[in-house]
Amino acid sequence: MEATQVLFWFIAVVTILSAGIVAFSSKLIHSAFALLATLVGFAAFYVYLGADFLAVAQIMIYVGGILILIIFGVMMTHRIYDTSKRTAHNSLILSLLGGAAMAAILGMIIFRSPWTATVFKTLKPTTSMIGTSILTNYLLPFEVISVLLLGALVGAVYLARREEDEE
Amino acid sequence: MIQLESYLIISAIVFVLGIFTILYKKNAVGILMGVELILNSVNLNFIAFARYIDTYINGQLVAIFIIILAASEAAVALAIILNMYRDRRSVDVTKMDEMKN
Amino acid sequence: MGLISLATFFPVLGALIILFIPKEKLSTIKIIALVFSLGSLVVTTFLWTQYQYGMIGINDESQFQFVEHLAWIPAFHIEYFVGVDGLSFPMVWLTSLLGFIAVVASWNIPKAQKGYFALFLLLDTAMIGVFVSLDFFLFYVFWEVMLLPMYFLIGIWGGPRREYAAIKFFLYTLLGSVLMLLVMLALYFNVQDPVTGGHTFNMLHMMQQSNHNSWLSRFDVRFWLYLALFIGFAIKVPIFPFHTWLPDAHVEAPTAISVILAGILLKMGTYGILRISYPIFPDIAKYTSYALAVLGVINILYGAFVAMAQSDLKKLVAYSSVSHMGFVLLGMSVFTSAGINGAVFQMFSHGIITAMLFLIVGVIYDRAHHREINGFGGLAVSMPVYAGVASLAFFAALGLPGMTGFIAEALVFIGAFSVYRVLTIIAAFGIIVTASYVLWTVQRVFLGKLNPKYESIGDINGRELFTLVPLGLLTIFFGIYPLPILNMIKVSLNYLITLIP
Amino acid sequence: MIKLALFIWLLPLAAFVINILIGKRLPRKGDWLSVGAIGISFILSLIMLYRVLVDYDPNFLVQGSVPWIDLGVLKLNMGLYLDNLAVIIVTAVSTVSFLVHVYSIGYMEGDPLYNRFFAYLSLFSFSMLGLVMWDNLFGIYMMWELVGICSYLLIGFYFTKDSAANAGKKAFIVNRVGDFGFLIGLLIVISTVGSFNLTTIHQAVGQGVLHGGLLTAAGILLFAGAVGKSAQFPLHVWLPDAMEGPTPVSALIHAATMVAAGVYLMARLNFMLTFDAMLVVAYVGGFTSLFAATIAITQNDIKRVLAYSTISQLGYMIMAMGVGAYVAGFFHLVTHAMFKAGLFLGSGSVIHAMHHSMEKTGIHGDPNDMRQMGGFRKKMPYTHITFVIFSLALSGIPFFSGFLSKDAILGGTLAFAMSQSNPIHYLLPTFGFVAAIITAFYMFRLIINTFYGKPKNESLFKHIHESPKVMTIPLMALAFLSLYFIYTIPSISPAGPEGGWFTHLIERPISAVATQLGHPVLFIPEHTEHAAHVNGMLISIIFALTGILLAYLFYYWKKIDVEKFTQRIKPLYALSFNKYYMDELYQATVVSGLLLWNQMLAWFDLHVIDGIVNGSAWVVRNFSFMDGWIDKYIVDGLVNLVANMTLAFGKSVRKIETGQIQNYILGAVLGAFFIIILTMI
Repeated sequence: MEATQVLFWFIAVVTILSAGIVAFSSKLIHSAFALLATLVGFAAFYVYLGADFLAVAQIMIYVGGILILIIFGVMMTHRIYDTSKRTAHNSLILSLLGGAAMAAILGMIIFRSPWTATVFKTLKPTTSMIGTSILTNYLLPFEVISVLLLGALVGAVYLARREEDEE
Repeated sequence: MIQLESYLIISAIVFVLGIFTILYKKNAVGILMGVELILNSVNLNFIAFARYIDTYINGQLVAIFIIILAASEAAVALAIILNMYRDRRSVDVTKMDEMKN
Repeated sequence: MGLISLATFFPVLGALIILFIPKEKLSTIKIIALVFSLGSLVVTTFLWTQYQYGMIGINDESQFQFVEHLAWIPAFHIEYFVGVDGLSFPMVWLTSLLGFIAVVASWNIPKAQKGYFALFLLLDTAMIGVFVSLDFFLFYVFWEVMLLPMYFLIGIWGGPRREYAAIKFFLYTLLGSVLMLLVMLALYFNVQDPVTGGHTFNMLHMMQQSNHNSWLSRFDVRFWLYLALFIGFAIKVPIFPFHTWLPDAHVEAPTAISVILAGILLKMGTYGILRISYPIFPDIAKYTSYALAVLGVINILYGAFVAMAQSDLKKLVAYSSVSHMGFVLLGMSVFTSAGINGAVFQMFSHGIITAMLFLIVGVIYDRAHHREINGFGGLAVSMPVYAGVASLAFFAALGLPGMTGFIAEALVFIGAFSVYRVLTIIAAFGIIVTASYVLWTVQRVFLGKLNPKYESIGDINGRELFTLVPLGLLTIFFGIYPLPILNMIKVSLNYLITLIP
Repeated sequence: MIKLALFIWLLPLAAFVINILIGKRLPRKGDWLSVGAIGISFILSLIMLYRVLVDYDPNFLVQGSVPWIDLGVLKLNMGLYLDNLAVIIVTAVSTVSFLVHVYSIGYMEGDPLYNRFFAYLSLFSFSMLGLVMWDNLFGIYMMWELVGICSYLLIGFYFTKDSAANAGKKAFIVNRVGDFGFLIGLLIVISTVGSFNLTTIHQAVGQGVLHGGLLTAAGILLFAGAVGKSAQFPLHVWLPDAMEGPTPVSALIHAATMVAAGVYLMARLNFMLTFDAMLVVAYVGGFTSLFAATIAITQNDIKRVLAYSTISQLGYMIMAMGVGAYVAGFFHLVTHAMFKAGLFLGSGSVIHAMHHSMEKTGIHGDPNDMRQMGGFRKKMPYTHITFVIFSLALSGIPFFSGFLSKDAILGGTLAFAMSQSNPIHYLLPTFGFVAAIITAFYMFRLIINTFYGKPKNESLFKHIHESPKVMTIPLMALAFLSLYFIYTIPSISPAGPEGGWFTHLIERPISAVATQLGHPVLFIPEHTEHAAHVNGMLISIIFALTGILLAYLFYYWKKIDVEKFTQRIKPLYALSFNKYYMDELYQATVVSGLLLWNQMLAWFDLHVIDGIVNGSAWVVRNFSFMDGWIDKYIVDGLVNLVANMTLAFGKSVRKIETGQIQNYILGAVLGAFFIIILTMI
């Protein structure tokens, strides 16, 4: 085993474990911090897959943006002193059952499909390709998603804003 | 060399954990985290396929859009959650049943 | 983008800007509406100075002016094809003028000003669009776009029975639109583009009889298509017996909308017949001309008689429109130079005069909050300026020489008499009835003893005068010197009647 | 010449525009503007007349025109047509108009709408001058309508009085009835001749383009316009009511100028009247002259007497046009304009005095009522003398202008009757002569009642005084113009106008109809004409004197008791007093009929036409309602059966439906799992 592979599996284990913490932790704040680890792990996978731009984007958007948002969400919906309080959960058995079913489905698909890694590309920076693509072939989705983002932004601001006459 | 299947399995495990999170948590923020997990696992799949199967990087591009989508979704969802909390001092989704019946 | 498109779409640009202005900023909204409607007027006026009087238009693209011909939806041979000729230009100019006047007239609209002005500017664009389009599909699009703002403008800002009136207006005109749509599609599939050989929505191609296929050359087919199209337009004119939406819509609509409705929308019916029905189906036009003349005479007399029986001032003016549009119908049914020129001149003239009348009704309604003719009396004492302007408008309506209405009616009579002698004599009887109801109205409203209720009623104010005086000057100017309009329209119309076999 | 005419024509228009817009703010409310404008027009028209007199050519003609409407096929030019006829009538119009303007300064003083009155007068002068100068029928028609609207505005000048407003409306609408005929006549002309130009029409008719029955019809229809405007039977009803207007207006519009426009038109169109058309014209005119005169006898309103007298005199003129006494008819138009305007202004002077007196004494009443007057001779000497002069002129007493013209008409009528084989045409001179007696009678009845005898109302009488100079000077001017020699220069024979400038300059135009037919329309031998003229003159003098004598017998010497006499002929008296119930007849038939008809149509529109629309909506609605019933109870019945079963089942399983999305996701995942299992295995 090469060092890279060792590292890979190490990261994989860490990622999966932290994802497990996200899933099973009864304290929301723990989940949030575990999610951080998961997301960073994913960024690492992206590096392995030669997606340099995405790895950076992952860190910046997910870790720097979404996660912070989520943590804010946690903070604002729970008083500081009860962040450690156990949150109520649905039925563990049923949830596990659902998870298992999903696992079975995915497992079946993964192991039954004949994956042929047909292409093996040399690793090279993808940023310029991505840039070219979103301004050519992916221009329309790009524009649409921009508008969507804008809309979501405005919507979020509108929703989260306190009405003047409310309190 | 790391096999494609490795990524798929990791992704699948995270996906399953995401599903489990959604099913298990009552807390809206928790559910949101589950969704993020699912989206990330999907992203991983896309990027992996882009690396191993596609001749171009279409997977990466889709992943970019998903990330943006996730960001929007998180923003809106959190806004809704905040509103919800403000209204009833609780983020328990099982209690959100005004529109039932 | 050419000047015609600029004139057409300038108002809607204003509408878009208005959408982004908070509804509290009333004066900003109004000023934007004013500026953009004025802009359109400025552009069309500039076009008038550039207008080449000798060019014919009608069915030859090279004879149109300010043409813009672009592909729009090539898959269905739909083009963005606009241009003006002598038939359409007076209407375009009139539309932009009345659009501007109507904005001024709706300065004090009581509620939801933002939506009102945005819709109004959209309406303005659609109306100009109808008059400039030379592609049938484009024409239809503008025609439909016009309906919706109108529906809301009546339905939201109207009088007490506004919903009823708006629905009635909408359903009526929608029926017309549906018929028009059918004919449009029939033409689309049966007219061949001489250049490409495919289908076409180009009106000018449709006018070339050689482009019609054998199905479209059959007499019965042509007859029914003409009839369907005619009903579509007849509802708009409105021709008896399709006129009953008119009094309701007018009575309920706010003043400025009545102005537009009577000043522009009614003209679209006759414009459509002249622009589309006649050149495409000249043989059927000839075949049905007597019926059209009879309908015209019925309109003249029936409208006048019913107007006389009204006790609501606005309803009276509405029915007088029915009567006056009858002259247009009579004039265009005879295919003589004087008749058809008189008809189009009457369209222009009636646009101005009826606008004045509705503005005048609006002025008094704003002050007295009712329109019962018998509820007034002696207003000339307390509102002398208003009475003067109103008398001018009413005299114009009864066809006093020196004003446009007289020339139009005289031309129509001259044109019609050599063709349908008896009908014309019957129609000429209308001038007596018109004089009767106009003077009777003037007497009941302005003359006699002053109704003590209105002793301290305010005279017409500057803004209202500003809406009325330009129109009054125009009727007098073109009534004394009609050549600018007649020179413009005669070339096109004299050619149009040569198309009729 | 054309420029001169344009100035004459347009100056009053300028005065109107300025006055209507800013008249109120001008010093003296802008009266000087209107008076000045018409004054200059008056002087210019005198210059024009002078030129014509210097020329002394019966065929004098100046024309000039500009294109106005040009449709390629149809060309309408607008231009002036200045022949002797036009020049003389322009002078007459501007003279009377100027004098009336001056008079109005005094009469209308203090009126709140003073400036508007002058503005309207200016507009009227403009329209009237245009009417008589234009070279085409279309232009004449336009001005015809414009004078109509001026008349409307001025009759309704005291618009707060309902009667005035009604009178204005009535005048315009009745005129419109005549104009309807005029318009149809115009249409016949344009559709055959293709032009409205008088010269062109003359040529075209001469060439036979317009001929036969259509020509007669055109003539009669155009005459219909004249019937309306000149208040001939049966459209005369508006003129007496028009006396609601201020008196200067009555003088200018409803006596001297506008009402004479119909006569002017008939003079202009004399060339295209066929014999049948002429008969119609003559009989309408003749009948009207007698008819109106009989009404004038019994009226008590001073202005109404004059109004009916005007109708009667207009009938004379029209009759003259019809019997071919063209020159006489036109001559009477001019002389009548002077003395009738004078009469009205004189009566205005009386009314003015009465009005002021009533204001001072506080007596409420009708200032026009003769029964309140009497003995004004001493208090109003100038008014009295001029009034008598005008009356003598009107009655046709030698040495006054009316004698010349009226005589010529009666002579012409008699000549016509004598030249025709059918004796029934003697009716026409009979109408004329009887009307002449009555005219003299009612005029002197008026004078005696007003100026002579004892004052009937002492308190009013005390405050009566002569009108200011600005009012009496126009009266004197008009009185001067009512003297015979004005019209007979260079001859000074009082016996007739022959040899005078007037008859030299005005000649009957060559009849285009005669050119077309190849023989005269109306042949009156020279000797017949002469004989008729001499006889006519003698008879009319005798008749006029008889009339005056009768008036003195009745009212001055009171040899015959008026009361008893009227009692004896009560039905006739009532008929005359109530104007033959014409107004009531029209009210009951035409007006009520029209209103009823309108109401019916409005009902029809609201209930039938709109009813069909709403009815179809109702049908659709009810159809859908019925459809809905079927749907509800039959189709839906089956469905409900199924639904009820489902419902029962659903009730048992609904507990699964928690509303929790997480439960659904679980279900979805498990479901997917089973599907995958099933497909994979």
